[in-house]
Amino acid sequence: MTLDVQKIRADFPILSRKIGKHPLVYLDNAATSQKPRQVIDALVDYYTRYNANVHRGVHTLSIEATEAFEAARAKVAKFIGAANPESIIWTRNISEAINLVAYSWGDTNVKPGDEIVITAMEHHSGIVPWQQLAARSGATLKIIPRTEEGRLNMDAAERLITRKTKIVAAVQMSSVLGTVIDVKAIGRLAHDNGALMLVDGAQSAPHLPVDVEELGCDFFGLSAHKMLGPTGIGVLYGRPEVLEAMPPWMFGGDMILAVSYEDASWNDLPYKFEAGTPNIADAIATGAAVDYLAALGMDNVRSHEIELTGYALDRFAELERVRLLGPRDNADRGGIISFVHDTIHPHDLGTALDQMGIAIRTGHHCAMPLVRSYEVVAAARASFYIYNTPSEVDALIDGIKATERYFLK
Amino acid sequence: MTLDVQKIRADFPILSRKIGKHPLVYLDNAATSQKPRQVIDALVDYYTRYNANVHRGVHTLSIEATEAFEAARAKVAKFIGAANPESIIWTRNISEAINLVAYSWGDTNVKPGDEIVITAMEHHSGIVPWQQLAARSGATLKIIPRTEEGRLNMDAAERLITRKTKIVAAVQMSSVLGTVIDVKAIGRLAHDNGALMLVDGAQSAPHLPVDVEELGCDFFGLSAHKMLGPTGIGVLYGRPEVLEAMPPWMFGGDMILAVSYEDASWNDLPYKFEAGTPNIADAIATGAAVDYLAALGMDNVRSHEIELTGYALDRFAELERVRLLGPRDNADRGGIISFVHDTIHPHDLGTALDQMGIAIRTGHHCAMPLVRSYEVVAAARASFYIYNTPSEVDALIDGIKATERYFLK
Amino acid sequence: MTGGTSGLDDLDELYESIILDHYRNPRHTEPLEHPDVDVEANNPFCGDEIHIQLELDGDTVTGVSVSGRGCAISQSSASLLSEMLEDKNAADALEFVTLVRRMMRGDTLTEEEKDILGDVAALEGVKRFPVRIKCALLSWTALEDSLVNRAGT
Amino acid sequence: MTGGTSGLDDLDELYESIILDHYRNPRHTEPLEHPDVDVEANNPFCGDEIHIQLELDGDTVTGVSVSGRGCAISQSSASLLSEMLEDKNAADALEFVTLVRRMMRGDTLTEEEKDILGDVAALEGVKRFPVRIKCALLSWTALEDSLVNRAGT
Ligand SMILES: Cc1ncc(COP(=O)(O)O)c(C=O)c1O
Ligand SMILES: Cc1ncc(COP(=O)(O)O)c(C=O)c1O
Repeated sequence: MTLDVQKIRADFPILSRKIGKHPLVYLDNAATSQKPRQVIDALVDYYTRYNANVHRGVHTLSIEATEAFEAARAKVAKFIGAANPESIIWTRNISEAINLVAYSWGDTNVKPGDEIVITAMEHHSGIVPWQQLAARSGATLKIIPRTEEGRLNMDAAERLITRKTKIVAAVQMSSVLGTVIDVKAIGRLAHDNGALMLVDGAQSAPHLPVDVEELGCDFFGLSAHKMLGPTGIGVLYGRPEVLEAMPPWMFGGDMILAVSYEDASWNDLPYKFEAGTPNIADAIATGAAVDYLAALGMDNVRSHEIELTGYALDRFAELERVRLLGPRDNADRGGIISFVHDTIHPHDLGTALDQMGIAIRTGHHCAMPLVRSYEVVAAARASFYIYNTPSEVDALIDGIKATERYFLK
Repeated sequence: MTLDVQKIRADFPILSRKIGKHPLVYLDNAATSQKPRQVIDALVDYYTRYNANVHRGVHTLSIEATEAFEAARAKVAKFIGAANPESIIWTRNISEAINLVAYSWGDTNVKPGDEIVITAMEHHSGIVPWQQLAARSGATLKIIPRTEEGRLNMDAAERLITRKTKIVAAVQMSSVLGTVIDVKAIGRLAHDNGALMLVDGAQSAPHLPVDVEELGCDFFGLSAHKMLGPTGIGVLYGRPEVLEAMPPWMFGGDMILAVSYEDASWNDLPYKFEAGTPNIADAIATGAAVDYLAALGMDNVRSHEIELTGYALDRFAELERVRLLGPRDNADRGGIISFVHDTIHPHDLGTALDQMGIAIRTGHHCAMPLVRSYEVVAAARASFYIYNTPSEVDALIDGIKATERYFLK
Repeated sequence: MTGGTSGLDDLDELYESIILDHYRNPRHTEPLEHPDVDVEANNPFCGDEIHIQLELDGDTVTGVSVSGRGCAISQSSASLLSEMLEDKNAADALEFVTLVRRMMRGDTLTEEEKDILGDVAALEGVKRFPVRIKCALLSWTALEDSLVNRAGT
Repeated sequence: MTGGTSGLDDLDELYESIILDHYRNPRHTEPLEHPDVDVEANNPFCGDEIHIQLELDGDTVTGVSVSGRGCAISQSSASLLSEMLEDKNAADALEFVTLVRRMMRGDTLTEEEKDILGDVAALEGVKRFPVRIKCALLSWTALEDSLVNRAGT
């Protein structure tokens, strides 16, 4: 094992929880990850030692809070390979990050007849903001289809991204299929056609090394809660030149330089996009989450998940009545496995597994069009993270078998 | 004393902090409040016991998280007198709450020639969203002026609110002057003219009993971080009929019912306005904050602050070179005192007081037009909360005197 | 890790044998030729789908068909509903729905009420699984809406 | 609670006597009749305002006026700047600004560099008060911008 998983598990208090009489087997990481002690401690430390509003305060607490808040921004910048902390905007989650781009950049730049290109693997948060931008602006939304085996159809991407395209948006890892998309290649197609590229890193930033400069994308979004961080905070990275040219979206304290009743002037990046008191505590805790992941090394995180997913795919092969929705081979694939049983409905399976302490997600995983393309309306999904073990995979497979025995007896 | 302040202080770990060799005297509560153990514990409890993504999860953690999240919404509804939890929308802060109204309601309802009326006591977050809405829509922004002594000019309000008015927005308590505004009377003027009424409760909800039904307002906003809650979460209350008729603003997971590439349908209230994974932990902790305040009794909180402010106003009268910006008498007034010294600049005063462990705010307090109306560009501000004591007021006054001796020696 | 079916003992509370029986052998699935009531309901979040058809003679149910796809709870609940409807009149059916709702909410029912519920009482265990209540009520809510709408027109 | 001035001992690091002297008796406040450089700077957050005027003979500063309002740090810093400028040429002035910036950043300076700074070294204590650095640098940044712009045109 690349990671010392037992040592890691000791950092996560929730992992010693029992569900009924069973130890918790948490396999719902694509929905949200658990949090290590270090992240929880960062919150407690902030609230018990130096909680204060940031920016422009002359007192010690405010100075300390401001320094920690901005240090966290710099940590995130470094973590995703952004040269300037000013290119990191705190949002509530990646959904807000995408909305910010669709409104601020989109409403300024997208005109009737333009095209917006997304992939068939987007989350609702990566579909609806663009769909609604298209409706507002008179642009058309185009979808890059998936292949039979659940990868992105790159030939179709080449055909669909044209001079009419204004922006291309793609997940770096599908939250349903686990597929890793070559967003660098997609971004090149976008740029060759004079379009911008937004990468949805909700599932990639927690699980793979990310370098936005290397990817060459114009925007990159993530949600802290999926990568050991707290709920309520996410990030939009934007290339500084692009962000500079965008108008602010939300208005209020902190994002202005000067205000009269007639007019207002905007603060510098990144503050121009951060209206009101920011989520100070959770930003600082996100810094702690990023510290934790950086200390493990994202290459090691990725290797661990490749190993574990490989093991899981092997064991899933034992289940004859179970169909996987994503790629069956372990290349370019993350630790997310969606599946359907030929008889047992995902909900019944989910409830049964929960009785054994095993937490998976069931439903459309906020990606209805993708799930429907497999001719089902709901699926079960197991997703792994740094603290998951092969014996938890065994528990899942055994649990599915036990459920079969129960329902099909 | 109406409150058992020593008992309360024991609940706030940060209050035992030293700044240098001095005990912390925290008088920057209008910027953000400190947090009791109970609120911090709610966060820790969530992250160590039942952290999971909410809604539609079949596993135990998700069910527990969803129940606690929705219970917190119901607590906030009760706290501000809203009959239905569905009328409570979680936002990042009150700034976002006001932006939500200005975009979703404003862009749909405000037309060229219409008027938007606000008061001279609004925070930047209560000015710029309306100013920009006016610019987008071709409407005009009107300002209800203050009186000489720092109260709202109600005669002017009657003149300014007319059939042309589409919405009136007013702080219930000024964050600079401490003035409490009769927003119920203003709301009546608005409704008599067919306009809606938004109340900015950022400074009132933490400090006075609030009942939105009694106030009769259509919208009410607050920020949890100013009322013992965590950073990163706020609330928009809206009258259900009004919210029903408003289009969603942010798009993504959780706020939709069904999605195809062509179209999407919206979830019910309040989810229609909550895109993406919500700030689950901080919502739950906000529930704990509201529990704490409700247990004290908001009438008692108000009485405590009236007593303390009265004492502070008396002691400020000793300082001959200090001018107060707000009302000098203690009627209809909260525990916020802004002041300027005839010689010592607020920044120098703030730094000097910080050396003595006393935290106040200095600057324009995100209300430039109001501060400028007193012919200064910056002021010092001391603001009180449930844990502040008369001896802390003494420390402030003595600190100002010591600073005078230092600078004017 | 545990393994075996041992972990699934508590499941019996949710999946009573009556429920599993209705799930495996749903009743009244034959579509009607001339339905007086024809209603579809679905829960987009889970993907549960229910199709209810009724033939009425005046106010009395003379024919019923229920079909759909989805989880064991939604489908068995719909099948139980189809049995309940036999020869009921609309008013009694509506009263029955109210009783089902009250059971799900956890109200204490009288012995008499339990008698009225009959096999449907097998759904009571669902109330301990709050996220599954929606599945159980899907068909009942659809029936209620369609009967109320019909009365309204 | 403490009381007295005792708590304020550390303030001496920020408000060196030179600084307080310049604050109370700012130098070169007389406006110039025919300035070659005329620049205003302000920090809207604090309300600090600075007005700098220069008379130049070629590249050499022959007259200077500095006025404004704001906190002790911003105003004394501007007054110290006005003294520095006497008879300097533009290039030397720009180098001096760089030195001030480096001092504020906390770089270790050579003895020689400290000598060059002279009285301006009194501002060094500001670096321990991070939020006040902006106040201290306001006039220096404005001077730099105006000299660089002038060279540019
Ligand atoms: C009256 C008033 N409105 C709005 C705000 C903005 O609050 P937030 O920064 O939490 O959005 C404040 C905070 O200072 C305030 O005092
Ligand atoms: C690929 C992808 N994009 C976007 C999102 C939305 O994330 P959030 O709900 O944190 O905004 C998710 C979360 O499930 C996701 O997996």
